[in-house]
Amino acid sequence: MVRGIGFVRALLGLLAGPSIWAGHFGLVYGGHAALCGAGDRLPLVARADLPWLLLVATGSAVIALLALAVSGRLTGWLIGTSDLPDEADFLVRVARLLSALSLFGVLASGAGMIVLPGCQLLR
Amino acid sequence: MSDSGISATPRPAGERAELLRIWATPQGWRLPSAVNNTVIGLFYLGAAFAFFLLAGIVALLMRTQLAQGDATFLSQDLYNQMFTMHGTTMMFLFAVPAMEALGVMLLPQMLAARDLPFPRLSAFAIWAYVIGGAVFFSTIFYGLAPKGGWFMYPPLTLTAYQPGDNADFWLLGIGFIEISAIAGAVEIVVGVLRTRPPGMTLSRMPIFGWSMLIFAGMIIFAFPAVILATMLLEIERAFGWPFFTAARGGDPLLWQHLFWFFGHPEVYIIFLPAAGLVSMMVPTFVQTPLIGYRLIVVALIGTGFFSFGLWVHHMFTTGIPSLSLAFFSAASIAVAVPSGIQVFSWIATLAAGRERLRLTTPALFVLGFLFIFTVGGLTGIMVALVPIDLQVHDTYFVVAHFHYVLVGGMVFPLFATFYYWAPAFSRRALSERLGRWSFWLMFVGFNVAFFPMHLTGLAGMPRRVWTYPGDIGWDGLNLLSTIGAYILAAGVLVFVVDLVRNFRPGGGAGNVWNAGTLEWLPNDVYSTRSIPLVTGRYPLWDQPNLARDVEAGAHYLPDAPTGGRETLVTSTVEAEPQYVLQMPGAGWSQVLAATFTAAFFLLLTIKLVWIAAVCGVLAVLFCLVWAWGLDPGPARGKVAVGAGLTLPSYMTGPQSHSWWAMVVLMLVAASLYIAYVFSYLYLWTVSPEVWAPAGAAPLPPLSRPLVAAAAFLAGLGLIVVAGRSLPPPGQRGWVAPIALVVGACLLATAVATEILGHIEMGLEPQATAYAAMVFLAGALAGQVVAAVLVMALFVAARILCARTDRERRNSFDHTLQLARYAVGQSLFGLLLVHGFPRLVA
Amino acid sequence: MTGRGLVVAGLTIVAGGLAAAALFVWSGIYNVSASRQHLDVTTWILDTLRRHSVRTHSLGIAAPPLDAPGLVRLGAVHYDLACAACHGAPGRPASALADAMLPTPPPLGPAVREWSPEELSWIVLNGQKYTGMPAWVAPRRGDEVWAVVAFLRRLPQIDAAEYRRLAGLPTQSSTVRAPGIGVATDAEPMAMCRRCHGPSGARTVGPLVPPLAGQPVRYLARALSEYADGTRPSGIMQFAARGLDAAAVGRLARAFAAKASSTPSHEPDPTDPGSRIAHEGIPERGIPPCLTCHSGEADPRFPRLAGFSATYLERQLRLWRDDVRGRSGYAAIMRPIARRLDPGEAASVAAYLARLAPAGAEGGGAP
Amino acid sequence: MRRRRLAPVLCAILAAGVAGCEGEQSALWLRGAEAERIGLLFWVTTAFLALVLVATVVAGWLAVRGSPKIRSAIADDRFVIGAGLFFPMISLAALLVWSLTVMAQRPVATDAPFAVRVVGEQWWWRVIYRLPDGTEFESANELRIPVGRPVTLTLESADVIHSFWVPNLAGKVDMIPGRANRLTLEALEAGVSRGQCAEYCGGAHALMAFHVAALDEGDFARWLAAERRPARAGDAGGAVLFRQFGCGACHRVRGMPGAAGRIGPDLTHVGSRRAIGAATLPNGAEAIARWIAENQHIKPDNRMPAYRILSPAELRRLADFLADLT
Repeated sequence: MVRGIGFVRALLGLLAGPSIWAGHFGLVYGGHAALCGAGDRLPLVARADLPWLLLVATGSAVIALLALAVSGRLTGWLIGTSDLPDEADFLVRVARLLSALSLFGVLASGAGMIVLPGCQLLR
Repeated sequence: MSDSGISATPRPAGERAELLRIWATPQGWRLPSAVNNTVIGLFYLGAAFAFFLLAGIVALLMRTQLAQGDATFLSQDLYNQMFTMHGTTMMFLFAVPAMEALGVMLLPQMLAARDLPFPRLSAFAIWAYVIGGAVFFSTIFYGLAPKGGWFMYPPLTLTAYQPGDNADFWLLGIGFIEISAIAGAVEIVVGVLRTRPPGMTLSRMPIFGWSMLIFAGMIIFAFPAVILATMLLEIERAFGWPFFTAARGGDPLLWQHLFWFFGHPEVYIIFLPAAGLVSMMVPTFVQTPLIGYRLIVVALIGTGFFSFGLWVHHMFTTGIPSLSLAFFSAASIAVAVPSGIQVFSWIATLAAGRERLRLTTPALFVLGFLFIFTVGGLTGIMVALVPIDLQVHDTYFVVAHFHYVLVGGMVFPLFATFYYWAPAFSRRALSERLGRWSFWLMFVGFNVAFFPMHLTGLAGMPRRVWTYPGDIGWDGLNLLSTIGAYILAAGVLVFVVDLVRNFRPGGGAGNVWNAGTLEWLPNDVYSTRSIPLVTGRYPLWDQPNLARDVEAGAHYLPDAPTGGRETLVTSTVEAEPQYVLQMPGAGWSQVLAATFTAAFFLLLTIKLVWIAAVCGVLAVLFCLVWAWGLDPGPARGKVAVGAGLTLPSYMTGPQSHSWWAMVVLMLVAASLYIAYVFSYLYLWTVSPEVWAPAGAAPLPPLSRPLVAAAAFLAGLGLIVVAGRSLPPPGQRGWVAPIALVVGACLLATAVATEILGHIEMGLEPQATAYAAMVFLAGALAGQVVAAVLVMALFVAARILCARTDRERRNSFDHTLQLARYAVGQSLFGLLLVHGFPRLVA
Repeated sequence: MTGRGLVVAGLTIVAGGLAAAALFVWSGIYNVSASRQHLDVTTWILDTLRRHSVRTHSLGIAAPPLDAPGLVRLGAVHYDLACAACHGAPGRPASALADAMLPTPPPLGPAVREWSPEELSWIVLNGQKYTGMPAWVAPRRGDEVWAVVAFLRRLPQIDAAEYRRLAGLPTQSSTVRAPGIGVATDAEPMAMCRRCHGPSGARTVGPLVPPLAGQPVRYLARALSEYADGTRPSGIMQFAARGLDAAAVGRLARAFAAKASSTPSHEPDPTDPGSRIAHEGIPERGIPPCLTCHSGEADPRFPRLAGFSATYLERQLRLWRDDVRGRSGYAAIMRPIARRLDPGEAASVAAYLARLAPAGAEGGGAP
Repeated sequence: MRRRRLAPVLCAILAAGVAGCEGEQSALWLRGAEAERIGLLFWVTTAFLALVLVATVVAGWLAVRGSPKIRSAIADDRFVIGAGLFFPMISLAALLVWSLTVMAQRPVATDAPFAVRVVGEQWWWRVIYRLPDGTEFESANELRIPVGRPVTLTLESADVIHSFWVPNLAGKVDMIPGRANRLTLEALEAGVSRGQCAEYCGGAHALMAFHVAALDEGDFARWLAAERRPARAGDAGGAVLFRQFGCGACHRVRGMPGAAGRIGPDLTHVGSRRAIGAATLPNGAEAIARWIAENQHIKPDNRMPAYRILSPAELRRLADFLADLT
C-alpha cells in the first residue's frame, strides 16, 4: 500500500492561498460595509477604526501569502508527504502558485485603501 | 503501485455477454427508466440543446423587433416577456444543464468508470428538469411568462408591481435548475474524487476532471445563495414577509447581493467546464501534451475563488461607498489573470505541436472561441473598472460583453465538443463540410450581430428596451446586429441539419482523432471492458498497448463479481483501489419521483395547493421507494476484481461514497445558512430601527431558547444512543427505532418551541423585516429537521425489516450525520436570533 | 378468437353503427315537430341529463345571502317583465304561446324547491339547451341573477296580491294581460323605470338599484344608451333599455334628472379612510380622489356618486376591476383606477360615498 | 478643452462612421465633467486593450503558422507565465490604480444655486427644485442646470428601481426605494442632452426618458425666474375643460384652483418643455392632444388613462390650453 496524502489535508493545503484571499476579502468588504453602515451601533469597534482594520487585515494576509508562495517547505508541510514524490511535488507547486495569485488579489484589493477615503460615495 | 498485476491472460468466455446483460439499456417504452450515463446524458444534452434553439428563436424575434426604431412587430408586453425568457432559458435551461450533461456523459468515460456513482440521482434530476423546463418555457405561449428580466429585481417582481403568476413561473423554472445543479454537484464531486481509475492521481487527471470538480465546488457555494433568494422572494410574494420592502425594514438590494453572489460565479460555472473541454481538445489537435497543465489547474482554482469576489461588480451604480466598489473592482481585475494564463497555455500548446494545427471543424470552433472569448475578456476588464462601468452598465455595451463571454466562452466550445466527441457516441462522425459552413456562418454572424452592440451601448442605448426612437441614430447599428443574428441562426441551422443527417447514437466510431485520454478506449454500454491502470496524463499515448489490454479484460473489474452493476472506488489523491461500489440499475421510482416533484412545484405555482401537496407527498414516497433498494450491505464479502486484487464490496463510514455525498449536501445546506446569516446581519445594518428590542416585540425570556437547545441536544443524544443499539446483522430490534424516532421528534419539538416563543411574544412575520428574519430562522431549522424526521422514520422501518443493522448501517449513519448538522445549525440559529439583538442593544 | 380477430370485429361493429346513424340522419325519418311529445324514454334521458348537468356545473358556485335588502323585489320586477310571459305568476297566467312550446315552460311554483339556490342561479344564468329557456342576456353578470333566484325561492309562498306588491304593479287593477315574450312592454317606459327606481327616482327597490335623481342628464342618457347597445352589460337593464329610441332616452333622462334634490354635503371626515380616498385619493398608488370627477362641476357625462348605495358602488367597482364594463371610452378611464383599489379600499370608499346622500333623498330605500 | 476635440476623432476611427459620437444620448460626447473624466479613461483603456487583442491574435497566428524557432519560443512555460501571468498582473494593476484615482476625483458642488431631487416613478421623472430661500417647485421629465456649476442631485424612487443616466454628462446612478443616492452633474457647455432610465423598471421602461438642458448663467437665471412663477391664466374655456375632466386630480398647475394633484407630472409650465410623455413625443398642442386621447397606444401601460371620450373640439381646446402653459 502506498502511504497516501489525506484528502482533507491536501485540500486545505492546496487552497490555503485562495482561502486567505477569501478571508481577507470577506473581512475588508464585510468590515467596511458593517462599519460604514452601522459603525456607531456596533459593539467593540467604531467607524474610526476602519483604516486600522483594513491595514492589519491586508498586512497579515500579505505576510501569510508571501510565506506560502516563497517557502516550499511550509506549503509542503501543510499538504503532507507521500510515497509518490511527484504527486506531493505537483500539489505543492500548485499551492504555491495559487498563493502567488492570491497575493496579487490581496494587493489589488489593498490598492483601493490608499487612493480612496472611508465611507463616501464620491459622486 | 506496480504493474505486476497486469497481464494479458485470456478471460473466461461469457464474461462480456454477462456485462452486456447487466448493463443493457432498457428498450422501447422502458427507455425513460434507463440510468446509464451515456443514455441519460444524451437526453440531458438533447433537452438543453432544444432549449437553446427555442431561446434562440425568441432572440431572433426580438432582433426583428429591434431592426428599426419605433417598430411594432412585437408588443411591449410580449417583448418584456421574451427578454426575460431568453435570458432565463439560456442561463438556467441551457447553459448550466448543458455543462452538467457533458459532465454526465463524458466524465465517467474519461475516468473509465462504469457509470456515475449515483446513477438514479442524475436520472431524477434530468426528468425533473425536462418536465419542469418544458412547462416553464410553454408559459410564453399563453402570455404568462415572467417579465421581470432574468435577474428579477424586486420590488418590480413583488405582487404590488407584478400581480398574477408570471413571476412565480420564474421561481418555478429556477427551482428545477437548483435541484439538478445540486444533484450534479454531488455526482461530480464523488465521481471525480472517488471513481478515477487506479493510478490516475490528481496530477494525472484530465483537465476536464479538474474543471468539473471546481464547477461542482462552485455550485455548492453559489447556488444556495440563489436558493435562499428565491425562497425569500416567493415567501414575500405569497405571505407578505417584507424582506425586500424598504417601508417595513427590508431592502431591495438584499436580493441583488444574494442573486449576484450566485449570478457572477454562475458565469464561471458555465465557462470553466468549457475551458476544460478546450484543454482536452487542443492537445489532440496538435498531438502533444498540454503545455502548462499545472498552470491551468492553478488558473481553474483561482478563477473558482476569485469569481466569488465579483458580485458587487453588477451593483456599481447602486450607491455603495466607493471603497467597497474598489474591492470588487480589484477582484474583477484579478479574475482576468487566470483567464490570461489559460489563453496563453493553449497558444503555447498549439506552438508545441508535433504537427501543425489542421483546421478541422472542432479546431475552427476552438479558434473562434479563443478570439471571441478574448474580446469578451478584454471588454470585461473595461466593465470591471468602476468609472467605465458607470457609463456602460445596463447598456448594449454590456449586452455585447456578456454575449462575447458566454457565447464565446461556452457556445463555441460546446459546438467544438459536439464535433470532437460525436464519434465517441455516434456510429458516424459529423460532416466536416457542413461543419465548416456552420462554423463560418456562426462566427461571422456572431461578430456582425454583437460587435456593433458595443457601439450601440456607447451611443446610449440601454438594454431591455422594446423600442427606441427612430431619430436617435441607433438604427444602422441595430439593423446590422439583426442581420448578424440571422446569419448566426443560419449557422446553427446548418448544424442541426448535420446532426439529423449524421448523428446515430449507440457505439462509437473509434478513436478518430488519435486522442490520448480514456474516453477513446473501445467501449460499450458497460463503458470499458476492464478499468485500466493508468500511468500518465495521456494513457493512450503513454501506454501503447492499453486499448488492446483493456479490451482483452487484462485490467481491473473485467467481469461483474457481485453479479450487478458496479464500479471501482479509489482513494482521492493517489487513486488507490479501495472497494467495489454496487450501484442500482434501471428503474421507475426516480422517474416518478421526478414527475411528482415537477408536478408539486407546477401546481403550487398555479395555486392548486391541495393537489400539489398530494404530489409532494408522492414525490417523497417515491424517493423513499428508491432509497429502500440502496445500501446493499456486506453480504457479498470481498470480491476479486482482477489483476490479482481482492476488494470489499461494501463500505461504511467516511470511506464510503455515500458518506461523501451527504457531506456535499450538508455543505450546500451550510452555504444556504451562511447566506441566511448574511441576510440577517445585512438587513440589520440597513434598518436597525426595526430590530428587537427597540423596534419590535420583545425577545422571549432566555429560558425559551435554553429549553429549545436542551431539546435539540437531547434529541441528538437519543439518535446517538440509537446508533449504539443497532441490532446485530440480520436481526430486528426495538430499542434503536424507538430511540431514533423519539429523538427526531424531540428535534421537531425544539423547533416548535422556538417558533411558538416568538409567536407568544406577539411577533408577526408580516410586520417587519426583523420579524420575518426571526421566523425564517425557525423555518430553515424546521426544514432540516423535517428531513431528519423523514429519514429517521425511514431508517426505523428499515431496522424493523432487518435491512439496517450494526454492519449494514449507511442509511443510519447518514441520518446521524444530518441530525448532527441540523442540531449544529439550529443551535447557531438560537445564538443569532436571541443573542445578536441583546448584543447590539 | 385471436386478438386480431377481436380488433377486426370491433372495427366492423363501429363502422356499421356509424353508417346506420348516418342513414337515420340523412333519411329525415325523425320528426322534429313541437306538436308531439318526446318518447317517454327520450324524456327520461333528457330530464336525467338536465338534472345531472345542472348539479355538476353548479358545484363551484357559492350563493350570497339571499335575504339581502331589496333583492327579492328587484328579482320580482325582472321576473314580471322577462319570465312571467312563459312561466306565469300568481294571478297571472302564462302567455298562450308558452303552452305551445315543447317542452312547455313549467309553472314555477313548488317546482323550484327541487333545486338549490346555486343550481337555480346556474340555470337562470345559462339557460337550457333544447327547451327554449334563454341564457341571461349579459353572460358575465352572474352577480345579477341572485335577485331572480331570491325571488324564485320566495315564489311558492306568495299569493297574487303579494306578487303584485313585490313586482311593483298597481294594486287595484284586476285585469292583467300576459306580457309579450322577449321585450319589456310597459306601455309607458317611465312607468317601467319607476317600478325599480321609485316614483321620484330616489326611493329605489333596494341598494342594488341606484337612485337616479340628481344625476346629470347627459350621464343618464349615456348610461341608457350604453345599456341599450350592450356596451354596459346587465341582464336587467339591457333587457329594459333595448328598443328605446334617442327621443325616449332623452325624455327619460330629463325626467329623472329634473327631480334633483339638494346638493350633498362634501365635508371630508379625516378619521375615515374612505373619506381620504374620496377627497384626496391615494397619490402614491396612483389613485385620484373620486369626487374630482364625480361631484359638483365635473363633466356631465360622469355620474355623481354621492348617495349611491355602498352595495351598488362596490358592485360597480368590482365590475370595473374585473373588466366587465370594459368596452367604452369611459372604461379606459375608470378601469385602471378601479384596479388600483384593493377590495378593502373599495368597500371603505363606497361606504363613505353612500353616507354623502343629498339631504332629503333616501338612496336605496325599502327592502 | 483639447481632450474633447480628440474624442470624436477616435470615435470616428473606432466606429468607422457608423455610430455618431455626437448623439445627444451618447456616452462619447463628453459634455459633463464626470463624463469627461470617464471618457479619457475609456479611450486609453480601449486603445490599450485593442493592442492586447492584436498581440494575442498575432501570437496565436505565430503559434500555428510561425517558423519552428518562433514556435518553440512560444511553446514554453515561461511564455505562458510571462504573457499570461506577469503582463496582465502589471498592466491591469496600473489600469486599476488609475481608475481608482479617477473615482477619487470628487466633484464639489460649491455655492449651488439650488438643490434638486429627482424621483423615479413608473415611467417618468419627478423633478423638484428647492431654492436657497426654501421655496420648492416641481417639474417633470426635464432638468435645467447652469453651465459650469456643479449641481448635486438627490435621486429617489417612488416605486421600483430606476436608474438615472445622462450619458453626455455623467455615469448612471440607480434610484432605489428606501434610499437617497447622490450624483453631482457639471455641464461643460450649453446644450440639451437626453437621458433615459437604465434599469429595467417594468412595462414602459423603454419609454422613460428625459432631457437635461444646460443653460448659460443669464439664460438660466431668466428660466429660473419664469419657472418659479405660477402658471399664467390662459384660455378660460380650456381651464374649464381641465377641471371638468378631472385633470387636476392627478396633475398640479400652480396657481390654478382645483389642480393640485400629485399623482402625475406637474403641468405648471408644461408648454415650455421640450417633450411630453417622458420624452416620448416632441412637445406641441398636436402632440398633447394625441397624448390625451391615445396615450395607451403611444406608451402602453402608462399610468394615465386614455381620454378617448373627448370630442375633437374639446381635445383641441384642452391641448391648446396646456400647450399655452409656458
